[in-house]
This record gives sequence, C-alpha cells and structure tokens, in this order.
Amino acid sequence: MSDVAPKAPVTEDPLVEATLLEGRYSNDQIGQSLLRPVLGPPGWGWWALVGVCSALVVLLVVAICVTLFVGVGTWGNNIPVAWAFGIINFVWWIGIGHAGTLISAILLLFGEKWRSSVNRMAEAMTLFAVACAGLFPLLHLGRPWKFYYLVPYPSSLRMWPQFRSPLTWDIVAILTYLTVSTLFWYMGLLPDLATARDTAKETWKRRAWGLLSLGWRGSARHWRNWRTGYLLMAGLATPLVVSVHTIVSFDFAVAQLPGWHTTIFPPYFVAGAIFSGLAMVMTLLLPARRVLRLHHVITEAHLDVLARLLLVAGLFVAYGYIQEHFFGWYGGDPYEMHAMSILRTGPYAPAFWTVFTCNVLVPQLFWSRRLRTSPAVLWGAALLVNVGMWLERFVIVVSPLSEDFLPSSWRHYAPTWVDLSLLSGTVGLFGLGFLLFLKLLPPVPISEVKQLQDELESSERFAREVVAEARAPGGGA
Amino acid sequence: MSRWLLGEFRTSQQLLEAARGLRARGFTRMDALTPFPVEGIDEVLSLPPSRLPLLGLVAGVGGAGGAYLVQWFTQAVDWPLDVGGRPLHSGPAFIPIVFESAVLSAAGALFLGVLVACGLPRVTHPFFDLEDFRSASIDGFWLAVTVVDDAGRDAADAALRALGAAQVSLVDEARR
Amino acid sequence: MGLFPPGTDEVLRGGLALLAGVPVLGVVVLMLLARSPLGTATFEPVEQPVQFDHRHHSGDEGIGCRYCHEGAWEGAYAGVPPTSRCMGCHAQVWNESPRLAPVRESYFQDRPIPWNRVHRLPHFVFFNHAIHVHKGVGCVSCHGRVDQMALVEKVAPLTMGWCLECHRDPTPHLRPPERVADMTWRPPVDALETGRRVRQALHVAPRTECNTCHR
Amino acid sequence: MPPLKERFPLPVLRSASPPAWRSLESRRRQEAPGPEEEFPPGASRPPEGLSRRALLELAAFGAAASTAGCFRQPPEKVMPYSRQPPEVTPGVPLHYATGLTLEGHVRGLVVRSHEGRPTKVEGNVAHPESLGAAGLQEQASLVGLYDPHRAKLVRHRGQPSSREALFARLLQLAARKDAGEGLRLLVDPTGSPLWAHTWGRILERFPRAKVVPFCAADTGASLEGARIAYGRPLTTLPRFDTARAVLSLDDDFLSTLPGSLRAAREFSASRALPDMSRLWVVESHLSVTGAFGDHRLRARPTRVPHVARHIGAEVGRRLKRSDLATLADGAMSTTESERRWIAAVAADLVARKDQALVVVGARQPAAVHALAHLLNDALGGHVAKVAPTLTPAPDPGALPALVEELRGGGVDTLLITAWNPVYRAPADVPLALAMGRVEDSVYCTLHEDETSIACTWSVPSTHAYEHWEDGRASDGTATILQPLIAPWLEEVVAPLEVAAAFSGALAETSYQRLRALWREHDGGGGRAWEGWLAEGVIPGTRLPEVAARVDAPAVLAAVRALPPASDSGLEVQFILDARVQDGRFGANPWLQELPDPITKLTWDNAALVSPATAARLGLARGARVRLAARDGAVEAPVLVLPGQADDTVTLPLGYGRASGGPVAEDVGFDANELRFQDAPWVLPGVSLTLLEGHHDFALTQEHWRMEERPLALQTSRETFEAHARTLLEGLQAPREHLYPPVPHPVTPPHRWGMAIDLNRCTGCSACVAACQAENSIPSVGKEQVRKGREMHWLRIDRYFLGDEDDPGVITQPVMCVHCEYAPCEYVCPVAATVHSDEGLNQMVYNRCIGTRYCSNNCPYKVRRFNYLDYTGKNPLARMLRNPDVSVRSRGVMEKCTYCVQRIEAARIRARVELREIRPGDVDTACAQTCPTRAITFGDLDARDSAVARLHGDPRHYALLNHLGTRPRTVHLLRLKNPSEALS
Repeated sequence: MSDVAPKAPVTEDPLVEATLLEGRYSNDQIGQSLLRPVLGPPGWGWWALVGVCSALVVLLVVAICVTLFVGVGTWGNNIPVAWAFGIINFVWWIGIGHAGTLISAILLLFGEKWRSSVNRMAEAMTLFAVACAGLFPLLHLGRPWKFYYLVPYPSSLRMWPQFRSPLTWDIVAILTYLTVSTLFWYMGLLPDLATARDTAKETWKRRAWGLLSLGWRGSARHWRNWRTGYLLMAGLATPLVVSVHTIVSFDFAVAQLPGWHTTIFPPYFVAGAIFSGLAMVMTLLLPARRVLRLHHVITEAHLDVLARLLLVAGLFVAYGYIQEHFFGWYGGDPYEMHAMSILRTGPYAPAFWTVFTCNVLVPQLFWSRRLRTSPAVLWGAALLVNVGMWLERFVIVVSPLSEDFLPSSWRHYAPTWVDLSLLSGTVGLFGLGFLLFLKLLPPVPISEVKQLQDELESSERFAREVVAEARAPGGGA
Repeated sequence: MSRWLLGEFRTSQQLLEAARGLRARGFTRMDALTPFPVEGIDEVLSLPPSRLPLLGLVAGVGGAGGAYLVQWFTQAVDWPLDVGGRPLHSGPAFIPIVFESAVLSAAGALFLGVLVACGLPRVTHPFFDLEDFRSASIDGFWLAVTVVDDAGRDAADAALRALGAAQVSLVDEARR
Repeated sequence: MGLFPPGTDEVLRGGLALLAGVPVLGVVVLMLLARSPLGTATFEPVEQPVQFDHRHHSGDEGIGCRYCHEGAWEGAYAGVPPTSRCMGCHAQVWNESPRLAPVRESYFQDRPIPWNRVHRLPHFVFFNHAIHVHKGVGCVSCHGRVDQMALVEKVAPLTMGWCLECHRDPTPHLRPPERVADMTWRPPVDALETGRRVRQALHVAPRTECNTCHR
Repeated sequence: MPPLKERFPLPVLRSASPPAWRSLESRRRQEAPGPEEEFPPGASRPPEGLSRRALLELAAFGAAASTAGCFRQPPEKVMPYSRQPPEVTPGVPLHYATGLTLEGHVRGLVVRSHEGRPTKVEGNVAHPESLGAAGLQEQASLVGLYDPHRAKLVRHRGQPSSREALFARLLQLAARKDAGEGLRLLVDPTGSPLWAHTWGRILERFPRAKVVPFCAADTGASLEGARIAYGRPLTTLPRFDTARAVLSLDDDFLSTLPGSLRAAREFSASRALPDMSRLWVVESHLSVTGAFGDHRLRARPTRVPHVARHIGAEVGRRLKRSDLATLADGAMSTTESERRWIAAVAADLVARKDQALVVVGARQPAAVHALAHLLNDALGGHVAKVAPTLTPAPDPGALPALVEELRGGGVDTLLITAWNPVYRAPADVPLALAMGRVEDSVYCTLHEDETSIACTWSVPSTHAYEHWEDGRASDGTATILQPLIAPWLEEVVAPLEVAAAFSGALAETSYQRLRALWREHDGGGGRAWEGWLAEGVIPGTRLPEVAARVDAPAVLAAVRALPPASDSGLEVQFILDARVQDGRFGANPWLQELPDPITKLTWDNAALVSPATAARLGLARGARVRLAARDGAVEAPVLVLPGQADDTVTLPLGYGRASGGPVAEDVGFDANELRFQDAPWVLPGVSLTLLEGHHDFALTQEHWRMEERPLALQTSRETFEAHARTLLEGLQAPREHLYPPVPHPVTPPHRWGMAIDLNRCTGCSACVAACQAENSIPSVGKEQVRKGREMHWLRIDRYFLGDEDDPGVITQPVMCVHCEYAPCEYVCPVAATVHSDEGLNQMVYNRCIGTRYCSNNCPYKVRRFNYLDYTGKNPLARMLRNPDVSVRSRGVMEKCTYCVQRIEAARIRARVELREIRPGDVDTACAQTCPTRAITFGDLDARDSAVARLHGDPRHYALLNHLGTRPRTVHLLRLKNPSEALS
C-alpha cells in the first residue's frame, strides 16, 4: 500500500469506487507521490539494475561493431536460413511495442478509466521497444551504410526504391510507428512535465522541466486543443497499431515460402503482438508498482483487467496456431503440409512445444480471479509469455526457411555469440531506457489521475446526493 | 502590453462557479488555468470549436495522395522496370505505404497543430513570473481576467474575491 | 521574474526550427554537392608525370584521337598509348628535350609511365568505347574539347543519371561515324535530323537494362 | 571464339628480359605481400573476429566521413604498356591452345588471356581427349598457377639456396664417371615425347642409370591384363557411342582420368531414343558411373572379380563357348539375386553381340582385364588397341625395388620429378627413410611438401602454364603445350631443365629442344609448327591400331588363378578422390571446396560405409573410427553413404597431408597409411574400432531424399514411350498466367533460355568449376561451408531414390532458372534484382543492400550471399578474376547471370559489325565445358535454336511449375533403360 496518507481513508462506503484509485488524496499528494521517484535520489537497486543493463549495452555495442566491421557473416545465418535472429528480434520487439499504443490509444477511445494508471509506462515501453526493434532492420543488412537506397529521393542514379516489396512497406511502417508513438507520448507528457516543473525545488531542474514542458500553463485553450489533438492521435494510432504488425506479417505472408505464405498471418501477428506487449507491460509494471509504491494508483483492479486482456489475447493467438496448422492440412499442398509437420516434429519441435505451453497453456491460469490478482503469478506468467513469444517468432522465421521447396538446400540454423549478444544487448538497452524513464519522467500520468479522482469524486458526490435524497423523508417514491 | 488579474480557487467546482459568476458580471476576456481539464469550462469561456480535426483530415489525405503519387511516378512513369512480371502500376501493393503516410502526416500535422493552437512553446509567459502560479499544475485552479485599465482591474479584483478566490494577483506584462 | 529571461522563446523556437531544418538542409546540400563539379570531380585539370599537351598534339598538329587511342574503336578501353608510340615521333623530334626525359626513360628501361587517370568509372560499371564510337557518339560528347585542354580534365559528371539521359534519347547526340573523332564538328542543319539519320543508318538502339552496364 | 593465335616463344629460363605480360596488373603484383601475411585466395579461414584490417577500415571510414572525400573516388594510375605486343588490344582477350597433362596424358585446352594474364580455361574442340569439354582439374588449374603458396625457393637441406648453386651441383653430378650406377630418376609415367627423349638421352649417357616409374593411380593391371590376353601390353580405346550394352566391372569410366571427357561424350550420345544403350555396373562403392547405370550390382571388392568370372561363364554358356562356360566350375557361390543379375547382363550382352562392350577399372586384377578382352572378342565387338603411350610403363614393383636399392646405399643421386612420392608411397615402402641415404636427392615441386622435407634439394617448379612441353592423348595424338605466361616467381625451374642437366642439353632452352624434336614431323621446314600451336593438336600423330588375337586359354587360366573372395570381416577399398585425385590437387582451394559428385563432401575425405553396415556397427555420420590391418592403421570419420557395398569401407586417397601448403594440410586423413604394396586397392580383414569424438563434415547437401516431390525426374524408357505426351503435362508451363506479360517498349531482340538434360548429366561437376572460373566465384573455406555459405552459383543436387541400401541416384544441376515471374524480384526493396527485356533475372550488385529477402523467396534457393568479405585481398587472387565481371563485395547477393558478360560482349561485337547475335555466338561457361552437352543455352526465338527445340521436347518440365514462376531454364526428364529380365 502507498505510504502517502490518503486525505480520506479507504472506506467501507459502497458508494466510493475504490477499485481504480485506492483512497482519496489531495491533488498535491497525488503529484508528490507520483513524482517522488523523479525528484528524489535513486536507490541502490536502481543503480544495480542500471549497472547490469549498461553492461549488456556495452555487449550490444561490441556486437554491433563486430557486425558492422566484419560483416553480417558473424551471425549464424546461412543459405537457406538467410533471416534469423535479426528478424526474430525485430518482430519480437516491434510486437512488444504494440501494447503501449494499444493501452493508450484504444482504451482512450473506448473511454476506459483504468488506462490512466498504466498508459505512461506502456507508452515508454513502446518507445524503447520500437527503438530496439528499429536497430535490427538496419543491422541485418549486408551493407547497412547503403540504407539510404530505401529512401525515395531524386538521386543522381535516377533509381528509386521498389515499392512492391514488403520491406519497403515495413520501413515506412516502423518509422511512422516510431514517430507517431513518440509524438503521442510526448503530447501526453506535456501537462506532467509542467507539474514536474512546478513541483521541483532546484532552479536547474525547474528550468529543465520548463523547457521540456514548452511553457504549458494548463489554460482552458491548451486543454481544449490538447484533448482534441490527443484523441485524434489516438484515433490514428489505433489503426496504425493494427497496420504496423499487419505489414510486419506481410514480410512473411507476401513471400511464397510454405509456412509463411498464409492469410492468417496478419490477424495472428497483431494478436501476438498485443499478447507479447501486454506480457512485457506486466513484466515491467509489477516490479515498478512494488518498488515505486504505486499500489494506490495501480490497484488489483488493474491487475485483474490486464490479466483478462492477456487471456483474451492468448486465446486469439491460440486460434492463430490452430488455424495455421488447419490451413496447412486442409489446403492439401504437400509443401505446406511439410512446413507444418516439421513445426510439430522437426528439429525445432522443442521450441514449438515450448511456444505452445507458454502462449496457450499458461494464460489459461487466468480463468481464476485469485490468480489474476496475484502479482507473483502474473509476473511469472508474463515472463513465460515473453519467452514464448520470442520462440514463436524463432519458429516462424527459421523453421520454414530451413526446409522449403528443394530438399537439396535444406539446412538448419545455429546462432553465434554475436546473435546472442545482440538479443541480450537490446534487452539491456530496453531495460536501461526504462530505468532512465522511471528516474526522469513521471511514470503515471499525474493530471489524468487527478482528473480521474475528480471525476470519481463528483460521481460519488452525485451518488451521495441521490442516496441522500432517496433517504430524505418525502423524497423518492 | 496586457495585464491580467489572476485569482486562485481550491477546487474545480469553485473555479466553474467563479467563471460563471464573472461572466454574469460581464467579464468576457477570461482564461482558466488548471492542473487537469475541467469539464464544462469551455462552454463557460465560450471557446470556439477546435479546427484540429479538419487539419488532421487534410494532412492525412495529403499524405496519402502524395505517397500514392510518389509510388506511381517512380514505379510506372519515371523508370518502368519489369519487377517479377508484376504490373508497373501495382495499385494494391502501394496501399500499405499510402496508409502509413496518411497516418504519419496526419499525426505530425496534429502535433504541430496542437502546439500552434496552444501558442507553444512559450516558456516566458508573464504568468510564470507569479511564484504562486506554480500551483496551477498541481492543485490550484486559476482564473485569469484580462484587464485594460485600473478601473477594470479593481472591478475584477472585487469580483474574484467576491467569488471566493483564495488569492488574487496582478500580472503586468509591461512591468517585467 | 519567471524561470527564463525574456527572449528565451525566440531562442527556443529558433532552436527547434534549426533542429528540424538542419537535417533537411543537410540532405539537400549533400544532393547538390553530389551533382556539383566538386562532387563529380569535373573541371579539375589533372597533373601528369609528363607534360603532355593535347592542345599541341591534337589541336595544332592535328593528330587524330585514333592515332593514340585506337583501342576505342576495337574494344572496351580507349587506352593510353604505349611509350613506343610516343617515341615514334620523339625519337626524332624533341629527342633531347628535358621535358621528355620521363618518356625516354620509360622506353629505354621498359617501364610504363604512371599516368594519372582522369575518367574513372566505378569497378562495377562496364563501359565499352567501341560500341559508342561505332554508333556515332563523338569523343567530344563525353570528353569535351580535349584539343583545347593543356591538362585533360573531366567535363562530364559520368553519373548514372547522365549516362541514362543519352541512353534514353540518343538522337540529339549522334553524328556520322566518320566525324566521331572530330573535335569541331557541328551538325550541318539540325542536330535532331542528323541524329535521326545516323540512328537509322547505324541501327542505334541503346539499352537501359541493368546488365547493359552492370555485370 | 576469335581465331587461335600463335604465341611467340617465351624465354623460360629468365634472362635479363622483362616478363612479357607486363600490364595493368603487373605493378600490383610487385607490391604483393608474401602469403605469410595474407591468407590465400579464398582458402579457408576468413576473418571471424575484429581484425586489424577491420580496425583500419574503421579508421579510414572515420577519416573519409570527415571530409567531402566520401563523394570522391581516390586517384588512380593508368599504366600503359611501354612497348605493346602487337597482338594485344587492352580489354580484348586472346585465346591460346595448350593442354594439361593428367595421369600422363594430355587434355587439349584453349586458354583465354587478358593482357597476357590467363583467366579462363576451356576445352579444345579439336583435341580428341577434350572435344571442347574440360573437366574439374582443368577448370581449376589456374588457381594452381596463381597459388601464393607455391614453392618459391631452391632449398638445400631445408636452407634457402640458389638456382646457380643447384645447377652447379647438378652439372657436377652429371659429370660422373660411374655410367650412372648411382643415378636414379623417379618419375610419373607420361606420354610426352620430349620427356621420353630426354630420358633416352640420359640413359644413353649413363647406361646404368634407371628411370623408375611411380604412379599411385595406375598400378599396371590393365597393361598386364593385355599382356595376358594378347601376349604384349596394349592400350584399349573403347568406343561408347556405338555400344548398346555396356558392362562396367568397377570401371568409373565417366569420371576416371584421363579418358572421361571423351567417354562421357560418347556414352551420353548412346543414351538417346529410340535405340538407347543399357549400362550394367558391378562395383563396391557408388561411383559416378554406377550412379548413372541402369542396373548396378553391389559387391564387396574381393567379390567383384568373381562376379566377372560368373558373367564370363554365363556369356560363354549362352554363346555356346565351352571354354568360357567352364569358368563356372569351382567358381565362388552366388546368391539368388546375384544369379538373376548375372544371367540378365549376360543375356543382354549376348543379345547385343558386337554392340556389347565390357570395360574394367584400374583397380581390378590383371586377370579381369584379360577376361574382358576375351569377352569383347567373343561377343564380336571391335575394341581398338594401340601401343601403350606411357613411358616408363607403370610398374607397381618399381618403387619397392628402388627403395631396396636406396637402402643398399648404392645410389648417390636421385632425381624426382614424380609428384610427392613420399606421401603417396605405400605404408610398407619406407621411401622417406631410404632417401636419407642418398647424397643428392633433387625434387622438383610446385609446393614444398612431404617429399621436399625428405630430399636434399627442393626445387620450385614452374607451373604447366609456365613452360614448354609436349604430350600425347591416350590415342597418341600429340599436342605442344605452350606456356601462357612467364613464370611470376623468380627462382622457379622447369623440371625438364633439371633433367636436361643430366641429358647434357642445358645449352638449349626447352623451346629449342622441342622444336628440334618435332622438326622431323614438321617436314623440316618449321612451317607447320605455328599451325600446331594454333590448333592445339599435331595432325597425323594418332597411334595406329594394332591387330592382336586373344589367347583364350591363358586368360582362362589367369581367371581361375584369381585369389578367392573373402567372405567375412570388413574390406577396405581405396579410390582416387574425384577432386584432388591422389592428392596432387590438394593445394587447390577450388577443388577442395567443390562438392564431391556423389557424397557432396567438401574439404574432406571420409570412410564411406553402407547404411546397413553402419547400423550393424553402430556408426553414424561423423563417428570417428580406427581401421587397422597388418601393421597399418588409419583414423577416419565415417560418412554413411547409400549404395555402398555392405561390409566395405571405401577410403578416398589424397588427403591427410602433413605438408604442402595451408590449403592442403590438415584436411581429411591419409588413407595411404593402410595401403600396402601388394594390396594397392583392396585390403580384406580390416578391424574397425569406434573412437571417441565427432567429426563435423562440410557437406553442401545434407538431405538425401526428394520427399516424393517432382524435382529431379526420371522414368523408364518404356513408360516414357508409352505416355510421352501426357507424362509431364502438369509440370510444363501453362499458357495462361495471373499476370499478363509486362509490355516492353521495344520487342526484345532475344529471349534467352536454357535446357538441362538430366538424361545426359552424370553429375561430374565440371560445370560447377567452370562457372566458378568464369564468374570469379570465391572459395569460402571449410568453416563457411559448414555454416552453409558456399558460393557456387551452380550446384548439382544429388538425390537417392528408393531403397536406402541399393538406391537409385539422380543428379540435377540447379542454378538461377531466370523465372519470368520471379519471386525474388518483387520482394527486393531497392530494385537490385529486376528483369531484363530479354528475360534475364538481373542481379545488380552495386544496388544490393543485402536484405537477403530475395534468397528467402527464391523457391530454388540458388542465390548466394557474401556473408563476409570472400574476395580475398591477395593480389594473386585478383590475377585469377575474370575482368569482365564485377567483384562482389561483402554484403551483396549474387547468383547465376546466364554469363551475361558473354551475352553483352557478343552483342557489342555483333552491333559493331551491324548484325544480330548469331546462334553460337554466346554460350554459358557451364554449357561450354559440359562433357556430355547436358546444358544447352541460347535464344528461344532464334531459328534452328537447339534450346527452343528442347523447350518443346516432351521430356521438358519446369522445376516447381506449380508456383507459376515460369522458369527460363527447363530440365529434361532422365530416362532409364532397365532390363525386362530384372523388372
């Protein structure tokens, strides 16, 4: 529970909606409690984690240098498995990146109130995940320094990019997604940056926040335009989420490789992305909630609803798995059938069955309400889903490539230390980014929580009035 | 050089009531400054409807059209290359980029539009000279009344205090 | 007094505009640079180990291009003539000039003269002189008025876009094959009409397939 | 091909005159660092870590990025000739006829030369051993020429010496007074008249000297067989084009040097309908010929002669030749299936009578060769016989006798021109030890190898393309082998010069000696000489046929005297490796990396065992075993190979080199350690022990089965004849397609296409090497092949069909098929691979950014990616490159281009001459070198176009036709001709 004393204690009053905000606080208290990690000194735990993540980032830098200066041949890729860890990591990270926008934008559109406690962290996570994802398309190129060939500019070669390629779509989609989520995130941050500016004591901090908040005053005109703009961007971001992972799935579905060339991929990828993103949100949110003592704003109700979402997304993903194999079998194409059968029984079958366990069986725990609200179980499940979703991409990318049309070319794949370093290095980069975010920016949107409380209070007030009127003699019936 | 009289209220309800009161007393050039958006204040202040949706639409359509044009021109007109026997003008294949470009340009335009419409960045607004105004982003609900002359100032001061302002301060842009 | 001194806004807005503008401007500048003489290394006379003056040989003496660069009519490379070609005349003429010492040294010691390359294509471009001169593309069209250059310089950018311009529409650049090496030839009437006639006579059909130049 | 030109004589012993090939590249060569600093052209280990060079690149990148220099290319020099040879036009290649001596016989070649730099080898159409084709070793021979690891120094007892010191000593040794008592020459048998003449001169001067032959491949059984049958040694020249029933007794005639190119050409011609030949093969391991056979009988090595005996008896019974038929008496017992097989082959041979042919491999004992002579004679077929061409005649007993002499101490001078006898000597012939007793042992070698260490004088030899020689084809046709380049190493000596020191001919150059020797044939005037050089053959030098009668009783006696077959235990059989042969090509990285036609193994040899034997002994791929017999033993990794005879371990020779350069060393195991002088090919009674550890083979094809997919197709002749129209209907491209053809503004002048006839493809892999040479494809080394990154644009898929123990085998060359609706193209984000109007799937390296998506989407998996920098920075690697193709840098995709550089060169030539490209102007490297003409390339729109005809052949089909890719390369169904008696 939070150590901030609520101005009104948690009551037994059934009319007080306790679930989304435990206790009622003064607006100042809310700001103080949510800005505490930003304004106070970091603890040893934070430093320790930063140390671990930095070490991983150093490893990442080393691996990137080796990749750039020796060549992508330091990876385990071969012919036929010309795509492997690079693309797997890319799809995994970009999938994780989807939860932020989902929670932020879609829930905003639906007017879900529970969104406001978790959206900031989810969005931050999105940014770092997309940034990590963005590294890979560049690094996996044979000649990364020629990336500008992808840009449609009038060159002295008179050459243009080739717009029928899903990779061209992909580049545009990622850049769009990165840009839009950054703008969306920054826009959401503006009022909180102003709060931080006004709460901080040291002048240099106030100036720094002052610059970042761009002079936000919270005027009625500001709020009006901000809310319109924010809502519209949410409206744009929602189909964007769907489109980005659809396009990522096109990288595979548009190819004619058995095991890739299937129409189930777009919805299946989107569901998988949301699934993995939710899992990663939970992976980060639960420890943050505990360490930063955010129980008053991230309540059991939040955990419950996140777990339900995870279950739903998991069911979608399970449907995707079943359909994929059903299509393979029902289509009757021997190449397709082979691609599906080696998933289940081939060299990568252990990975496939781990995927099945983590992504299909584990979420079934959350039919139980008790488990849905247990942070430990949730966290464990979320970790397993993260692993499962990574392996799912591994299986999707590597297995069809290693055994395709001509058996003469079949060959299997093994990663190298550079591959493993890049994966763990981006985990470190992601962690470092998130840790810095926790230290530098308010992890929960302050103004939104205040507004939420204001709304809750007014509805409670209204309810009290109604009750009072009903109870008053002569009132009611 | 503008001058404003700023009054601070403790709750959003008080702010709303005060704004209505001021309006009833004939003050029209007002602004509310609050830590979170207060429902109903827009009507009281009679803010015009935002034109951001239109901006978003225009930018989105423009982005989409531009993207299609670029793709059509580069693939089918400027250098028609035989790519896998596919038609030069491969409409369906151009859709993903058209969509992404629409979202990108609409979102970008909206972001800039919000900043422009809010008059941001503006870190040196005179209100910030007022130390107590810091509460506007924490727990204070402020009303700013634009005053022209000293008479107006006194009238607004009286009205704000009468409507329950916890404190009233004058901000004069000229006196900086 | 607020957090920031007056004028901060202007600086901030200017800064933000610059932040957005510099990359765009940078790209534009790079693109312009790539097309400028600085980027394409044109109009820069190249120093040579021997002070060979084309103005004298080609201009005053009227020695045809083909006398030394006969390879252009036979194969891919126009080639630089062997030292023995120089000595064909300079065994008798100017045979004691100190300026020609490197030439004599080359000839008698049988060591090549290390000329500095003026026209250089990337290694992945396969340009063939023979097909161009046999299809009525004049030396001067690409190399400029070499007969007026003390030191040879590149006059054409030799970018892919520049090549394509002519490959897509060669007609205005064609001349009768016997005039290919003529530095001063002008189309008698209309360049287009001449070009059309040459094109028909020589079956000029330039290709723009990738493999035409990249193999 | 432009007319062959005469080449001016090159001074081989270099005087003060400069190298004749000074050109653009010559300066670079002088800056060449030694091989100690740079790894060889694409040999094995490319950089794995962050190398010094990478750091320098990093520094250079920083420096370049900080200036406007990133736009500009660094300055470059032009080096014209100071005196240009009259025939050279820079950029226009010349072609010279020469040849390469393989197993003593010459294969005629035409070598393309750019500014005096040999860049590509082709077969010589006029030469009877080549017929325009060239094999693996010829195609890869230029790698040996530019090998940076060649021996460079004359060494005396290991210390650097000089050529002057060597010749001083040689002349001293030649001034001997003992009539050659202590002089011995250890030589490879050769057909070269000049060598024979030189040895003759030496023996004249030193009558008591001896010229000792040593040949690890030909142990003399064939000549001995002829001696038994005809009373004197003769060489047979079987013709396969007229034969309709061929029985091969362990004779891999389709790939055995030197006659394989001609045999393959002739044999493939006999496979055409309607009168298709039938091939019967008896063998112990799966050979190229066995894989191509219609019926194949697996027999353990010691049983093969006895199977032959049974066949002889059966043929005799059917021909009513009682003497032959009596061979059945006392013969080895056979199984029921063997009896059926033997009866069927005998019936077929007898039915075909004079169109029947029995051939025997060099591994078989002399009696089997003799039996074949008898059978061919009895069947009535005519097999040409000529006098043996090799001097001195191969004699397996010669080397042991020499070693005895050496140990006796009577020899003071040993001149070795045979390739690496120390390595090749049988395990029980201690040559190296014996050489220690010789005062002056002189060894001429291309590489410092095992023999160099054992001898006192190691002499760096010129490469075959660096000196004048002559040689004969197996039918006697002579060729002058002219040098193509002056030696690029200072100290090298032509082996003939060393011999000349003893023949007293040092005053003349090899060229002069050669002219003198051939003056008689020339009619004295010397006019014909230039014609010989230009044509690559000397007319009228074919050996006359010899008439001889078979001595049947002698043959039968010899056959009866064959030692009995061993019935139990493991037998070891030695074979020559298809690529490095007896090891002499071991330093050639192209051949090391070329997948073995049958095993698809690179950079290795392996103990081959059958699946049944492997199961019985608990062996799996990569298991390490120790094979021991008598006092020899060898440790080898196991490769389980379908088609191998049970209880037979086949060990390829030529590997496990302890010395000989970084490419040859530490690759595979040395099977010679188990080879004994009395058992050069077959060793029964071998014990096998399983060892610890696992060996990781570098295989280019790991999956053997076709998974019931219609990929490499074959059917029986009857089935095809019955259903020719309908058989392949579903696999031939339909007329309609979802996408209409892309309209091209101008009607394309050509429509290039290719057809690959599986009925002709033996899987010999010459095309792979030719493609590698023409397109400057790098070798990537064992580690990279293990990772699956070999770069060959053309691969030969090999599938096993049916029963794992006794499988059918089919080989299928696959390279880019240039799909009209290419899946690779539409996925490339930068348009680096697009279609040309003539139907080529163009790959533009300089546009490629390396997403590798095209490879993923290529259903044929024919694209190759430069995962690392494989180009090799050694200047010698550049010498080898074809200047008409781009060098592919790290990070770009590459693949078969249909040899577009040849198409464009032909187009330019044609257009300069104001004409169209004519049929025959363009051929791809693979098609040009193919011994069986299995690959046909050309314009599908041209009149009388062979390729268009094949595209309309009922046997043609499109690989993976159901994908709608419309490949421009089609494959043609392979036909089998099984005997009805065995169906």
